[in-house]
Amino acid sequence: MFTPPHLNYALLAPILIILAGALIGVGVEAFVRKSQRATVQLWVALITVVAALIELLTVRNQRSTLVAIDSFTFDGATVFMQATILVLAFFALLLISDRGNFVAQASAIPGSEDERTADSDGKTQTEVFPLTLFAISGMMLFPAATDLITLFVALEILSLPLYLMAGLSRRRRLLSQEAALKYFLLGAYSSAFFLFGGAFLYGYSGTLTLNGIAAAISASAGNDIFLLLGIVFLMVGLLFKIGAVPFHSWTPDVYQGAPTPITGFMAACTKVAAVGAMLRIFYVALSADLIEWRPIVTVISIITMLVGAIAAMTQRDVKRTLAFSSIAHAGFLLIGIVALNQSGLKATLFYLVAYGFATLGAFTVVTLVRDSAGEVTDMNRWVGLGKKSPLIAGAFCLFLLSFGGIPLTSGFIAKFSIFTAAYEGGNTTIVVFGVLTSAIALFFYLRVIVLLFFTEPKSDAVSVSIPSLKVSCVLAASVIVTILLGVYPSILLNTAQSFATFLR
Amino acid sequence: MTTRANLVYLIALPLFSSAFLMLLGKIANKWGHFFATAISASTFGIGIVEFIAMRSRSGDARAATQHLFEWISVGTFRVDASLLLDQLSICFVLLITGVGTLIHIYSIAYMSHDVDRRRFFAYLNLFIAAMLLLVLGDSYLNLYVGWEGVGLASYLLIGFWNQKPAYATAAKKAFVANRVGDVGLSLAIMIAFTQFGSVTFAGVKDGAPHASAAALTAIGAMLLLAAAGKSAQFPLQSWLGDAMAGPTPVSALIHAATMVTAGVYLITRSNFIFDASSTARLLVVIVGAITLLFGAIVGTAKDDIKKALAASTMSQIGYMILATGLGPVGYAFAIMHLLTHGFFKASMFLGAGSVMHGMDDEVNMRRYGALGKVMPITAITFGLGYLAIIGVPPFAGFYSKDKIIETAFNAGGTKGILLGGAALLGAAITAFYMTRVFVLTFMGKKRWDDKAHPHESPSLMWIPMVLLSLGSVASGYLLSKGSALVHWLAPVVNSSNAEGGAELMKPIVVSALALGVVVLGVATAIIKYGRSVPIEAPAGSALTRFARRDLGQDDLNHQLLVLPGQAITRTLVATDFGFIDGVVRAVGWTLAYLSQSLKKIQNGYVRSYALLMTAGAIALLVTIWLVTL
Amino acid sequence: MSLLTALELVPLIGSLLLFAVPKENSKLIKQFAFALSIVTLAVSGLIALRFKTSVPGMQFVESHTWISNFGIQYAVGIDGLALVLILLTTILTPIVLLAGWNEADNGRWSVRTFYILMLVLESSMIAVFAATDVFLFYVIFEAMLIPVYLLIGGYGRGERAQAAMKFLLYSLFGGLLMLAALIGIYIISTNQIGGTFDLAKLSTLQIDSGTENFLFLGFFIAFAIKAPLWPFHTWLPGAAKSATPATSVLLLGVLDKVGTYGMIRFCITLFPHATKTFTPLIIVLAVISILYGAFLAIGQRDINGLIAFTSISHFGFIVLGIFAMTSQGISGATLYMVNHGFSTAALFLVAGWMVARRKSSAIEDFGGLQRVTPVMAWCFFIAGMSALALPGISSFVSEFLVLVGTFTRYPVAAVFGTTGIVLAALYVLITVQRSLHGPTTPGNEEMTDLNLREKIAIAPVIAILVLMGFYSQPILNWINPSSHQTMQAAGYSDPLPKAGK
Amino acid sequence: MDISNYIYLSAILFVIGAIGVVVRRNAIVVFMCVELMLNAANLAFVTFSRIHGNLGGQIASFFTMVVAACEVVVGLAIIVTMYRSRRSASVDDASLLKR
Repeated sequence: MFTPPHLNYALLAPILIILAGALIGVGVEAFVRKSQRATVQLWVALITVVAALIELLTVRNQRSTLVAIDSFTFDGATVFMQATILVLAFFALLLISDRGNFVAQASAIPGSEDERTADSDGKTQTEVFPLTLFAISGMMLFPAATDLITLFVALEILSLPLYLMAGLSRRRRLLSQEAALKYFLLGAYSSAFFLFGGAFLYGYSGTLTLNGIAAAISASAGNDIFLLLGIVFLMVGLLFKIGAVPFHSWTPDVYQGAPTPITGFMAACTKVAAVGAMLRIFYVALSADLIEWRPIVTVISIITMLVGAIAAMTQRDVKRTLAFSSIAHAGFLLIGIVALNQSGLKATLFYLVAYGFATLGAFTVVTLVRDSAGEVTDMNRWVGLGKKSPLIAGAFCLFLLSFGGIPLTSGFIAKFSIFTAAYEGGNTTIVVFGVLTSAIALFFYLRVIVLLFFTEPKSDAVSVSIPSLKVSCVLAASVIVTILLGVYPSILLNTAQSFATFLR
Repeated sequence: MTTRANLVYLIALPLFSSAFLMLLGKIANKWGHFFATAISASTFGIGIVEFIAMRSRSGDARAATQHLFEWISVGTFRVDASLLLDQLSICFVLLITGVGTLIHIYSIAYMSHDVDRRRFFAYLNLFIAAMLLLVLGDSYLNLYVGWEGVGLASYLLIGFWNQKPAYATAAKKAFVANRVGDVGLSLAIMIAFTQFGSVTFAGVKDGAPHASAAALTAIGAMLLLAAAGKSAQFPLQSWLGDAMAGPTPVSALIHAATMVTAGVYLITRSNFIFDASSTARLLVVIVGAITLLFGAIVGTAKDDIKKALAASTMSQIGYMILATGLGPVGYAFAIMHLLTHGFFKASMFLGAGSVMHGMDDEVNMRRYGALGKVMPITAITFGLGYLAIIGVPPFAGFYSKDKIIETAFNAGGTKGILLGGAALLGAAITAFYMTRVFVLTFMGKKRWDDKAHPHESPSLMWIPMVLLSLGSVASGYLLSKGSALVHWLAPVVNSSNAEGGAELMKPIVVSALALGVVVLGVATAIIKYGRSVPIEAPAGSALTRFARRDLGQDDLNHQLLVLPGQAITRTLVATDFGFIDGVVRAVGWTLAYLSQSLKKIQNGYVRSYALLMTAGAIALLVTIWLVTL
Repeated sequence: MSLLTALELVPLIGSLLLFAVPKENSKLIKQFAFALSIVTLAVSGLIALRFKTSVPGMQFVESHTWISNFGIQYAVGIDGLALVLILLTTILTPIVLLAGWNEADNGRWSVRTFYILMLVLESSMIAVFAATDVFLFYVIFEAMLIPVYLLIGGYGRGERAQAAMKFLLYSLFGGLLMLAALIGIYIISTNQIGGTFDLAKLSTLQIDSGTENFLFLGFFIAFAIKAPLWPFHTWLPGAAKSATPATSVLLLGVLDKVGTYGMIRFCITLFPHATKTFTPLIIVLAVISILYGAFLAIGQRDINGLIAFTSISHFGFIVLGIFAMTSQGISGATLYMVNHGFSTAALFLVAGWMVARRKSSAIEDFGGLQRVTPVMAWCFFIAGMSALALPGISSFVSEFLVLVGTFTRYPVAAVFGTTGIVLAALYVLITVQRSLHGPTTPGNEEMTDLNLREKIAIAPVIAILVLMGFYSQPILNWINPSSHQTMQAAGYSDPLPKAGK
Repeated sequence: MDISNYIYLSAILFVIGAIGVVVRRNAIVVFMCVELMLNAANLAFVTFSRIHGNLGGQIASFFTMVVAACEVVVGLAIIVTMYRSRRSASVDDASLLKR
């Protein structure tokens, strides 16, 4: 007897819309004339994202654990994280569509005649848009998935396009390809861990659903060794995605090598998805076993914050610096997981938005600083940018200050709420370390500000290209969100508060 | 029952005059000195009026007060800006304004060639105001304001020619030494407040009988420290000699007649503290005795006329301090000596100024000689002061100093003999060095070279000298006649109630002894300096050389305070950079080092990243296994 | 909207308006900013007039919900303590604007930016003293560092970027510790009375002593860095050497007072028991600061460094007074904050003019200035006298109150503190002698005396220094009720005279 | 035969795969090792499915196979591009991004 599964299409619709958009994008790639492809692709992607967002908002108040049997839960956290991903993705798409960031023909050998031909024809390939949409769909699925299979599939859907996109840079293609390779190999390696962990959780509980695992843990129904192995291996996969130490090594290399808009997209959206999934797994499935994993996550959080902050101090490449900053932030985000309470969830949600916009904004600025050979990421050549274009440099400083958690920026409220949550959860150690790390982290944020504003520009200095309208939009949005959430965070805090629930 | 009087003008007039002259700038150059002198004279006038009014009142009503405004009031700590003019303060008011006015007049001529004369007079007026505040304040804190005010005026005046680095240094030295004393005064006030909840003289007096001996001794000792600073007493005496860098009228007014005696005023004013603590009194007499000998010995070796006089001042104030430590009757004698000293020392300083005026600012007495002929008035007025200070009857010093020697002998026991002996020895040495000064300056053969054209000073200068010398002739007799001053001060210092104590020697014996040693001293000096005096000072004995070096006071300070102070400063500067800031920098370096080390992990090889991940996974496994154990 | 909010807004809105003025028209910018600071001064004057001495507690209170999730309010109100510090701010700002009229001309950025930063700084300084919500206080406490940072780094001299960085890192580090403590106390309030940052409500919390000690330290270290107390002071000399005079005045004169203000307002009020525990330690640190700062001032060769170290010494006095826990001590310390503000202002401004004329800040490069530039020399001298707390000049009253207040409870500390007055005499007089006295050294002969603008700028400061020396009771009348309340909050009362009748 | 031996086998395969990733230089081989690890997980899934007597594990292994296939596509694409530009499939040659 086979009962067809009941699928709640309305609640799945945001993801489906994105997938549909991605498929249309593939079609566009095949059927639309090269000269118009870029425009069409952009519009398709943007409309898709907006449509998905609208759909998401129309169903935002519905709650269900049975959207697709047990595999997908539509709850407050899902809505919030999907919406965050969509909004960030919208701006990331604008950034991606900006001219000249992507290779004309990815298959052409760097430095070959093919490449020059493809380049001079101006026939840029535009597969990046459908790839992005696929990745977005995976990202949206990841934090909402409630069984191990779906989680794994979602993880792969979001990762595989990113591996490819990392290799699409127009300039410094060798580096870009290397980034793709590293990202891919290590990503696949970590997925293996994730899957293996899933297998053991299944072995422990006999079920693939998170709720089932939670029930099994409460009943301590299985072999504890399996549970521990399962938790550890699953954790490796998740920690890899958010870039926590010691699974972080890929981050600086990939952030540096990937095309900057992709880095921005990846840094902002992947983090939301991965942290979201991690939150769900730990809050829903593993919360009963917190004695065992909490100390470990605490230690990892502390080490991650410290390593991220300390390593960033002496970096010379802007993108690498931002990568280490993102590692440090992974540590801060882990605090929210350690907190394991509603405030922690709320704080993490807020943190993700704040961090996402600041990160996107920061990478947007990176795309603007150029010389004749393309983007300049060597920090020594950013010297004195504040004099040449105070607004752009000022925006960059704002993002850095937000990363540093200076009051009246979104980062401050984010840190404040996440520390509060941890404190409330009784974990003062992590707060103390968080505070110390913030101090260390400040050092390198300030170092960059000093370079930008307090050092005389050198003669070979780079130029800041005039941002296009699209890029200006991204920049403006990031600046506005960063300031607004710092000055009047209630608007988002209230939302986060009401959406910060996991249906079990 | 208190009398109210309008006393504020005594302070306000000179204070505003001073500010006025400073702010007005060059416009007032032409008439500023006259204005300042007029103001000073008018304060003297007010003083006279108040004195007459006070005499006309009787008993408790003699003291007059004026409450101006609430100055500081926090919790129970309440200090009003409020003035008190009683029998003790009026003595000072008259001395300050009287001598002060004479010196203003003198200075008009003395400073006539100085471009900054207006500023000089502004400072003088500032000094008068501060000094009057010192003696008129009705609480220790008000006194403190005046106390430091005169310190400031003194600093400004010593350093009046501060373009000469040595003079600027002298001014600074005076201020700092005074500040050390001020620490004492501050602490005394703090202890008083802690003990009595009040810092007014009346409040402290009321509370004194209830306080513990230790507290009273502590207050007394701190007040003595303050007095030592201001009055150049041992061990804070070293600044006075250098203070002679100031214009001579300043030396006369501030560093001889008035300011330096503030310590005597302070102790006398605080008689209720010292009466109640014999330990404090003992400290006072020890300091007084040491200083009077110290100053006298230094005075024998100085060739600089002003420094010799300064040493003499130190010694004479030593007498006064000694007297204040001798109990109730001593206060009156101290004040009497203070007043007579005010006259004769001012007169001699002005004389010295007059000599310098005539000798192109030459101060070395070995280059004087026989000036009596060319400067007769100066010589006579100086001579009268000289006779007064060595205690030749019937000049003023005889009356006042004799009383102190006598009282010292009567202090009883070994103490009495030691103190009396010291005072007597001091008198002998005083006679010696003052004779030396007089002889070297006015008698013998001329030793100045032909470039100098000594001449008598203008009348504006010699009239004050004459008036002051008259005072040094007559004041002693007038004040001691019928124990006038003792009775006058009795309500303040209890002087007349004091029992006589065991009389060791009859007064007449003491006087005879004193006269005897004076004659001895004078004779020795005349024998030694009467005939030929080398222009270049002979090497002299070890003691002479030691005395010339102020008995090593500066060396001692240098070794004990300056060098350790510099060492501390150097050490702390090094510590601040090396250690405290160093720790901060070390944190930075450590982090940077760690950061560099972390870079090594990031070697670019995928395989080692994978290895790191694997190691991490294993570490997680081990940890979670440990956690579950 | 209460007058207090208006007072905060005037300079803030003014700074926004400045954006509308074209960058090149620096004269108009300066005039506008100056006029605005005068308006602010007028508003603060109005507040002072309407301030009632007899009313205990906060006045001009106003509160609105700001971040409801955390019970955070925009809540302002002032008592005497806050009032005098706000007045200090509003009086000093126009003075430094006038005094430093040309300071911004050679900066890294435009003149307009300088004045915008200045006005933003003024606004935040007012707000930080007015805030009665601890979170609001914290936010401003941290945010105001940025304009100072930019002012030092953008318009300073010497190794300005490095000095500004050090200043900022130190302050932010302290701020982060305070943040941790802030969160701690918030959580406790959540458990006891519902999450709030309201100062009055927070002071009613029951905190267990271990936690209280940690929370206290979090706040205290932040304030000790700001104050700055030994051994957290090493950022100050660099900042003072590098900042422009106007910035230095606002930094040391007003901004650093936030540290000592915070100790009274937050450390003592919120954590009375921990205050008791740590008082001995703090007293020792304060005494060390007094003597250490003085010795280092003696050893300084740079005139601005000297002023910085004297300030460390003076902050030692202020902290000593605060933790003496007597009404004399606390009132004296509060008055000291005001007096030190003006005294430092005078020193920095005159030193700034000297440095600007001589193009060197080494003390040894000056000499004989009294003959060349008498007015400037006199101003410096009077400022120096106020630094050594000469009676008759305002600092004396406060310094003496601090010492007498300390003596009644901690005599040994007071004795050590009192020896500081000798060292003060040394560092002031050595400097005076080196720079003003002696023969006029080469390079100074052509120095010009103060011009009219500079005279007008310095005159009020000198006048305040002298007048308040003779008559500071009106200010004490403002201060006394709030120090009384602080003592009550900490559970202390003045010791009685020992020799009671 | 004890069914838990399959778990041991799966663990051994996983470890072999992990070691392979760490020690091998050729990108293809490294990737194959990852595939080996995925298959180890599959084996575990199937075994557990057997132990628990439900089908979840078997379904999971099907999904894994599909995903692994996708991964191969993407992975080979990347490795081939890499090989084309560098004429080498050694992962150690791709080490420009560092420090």
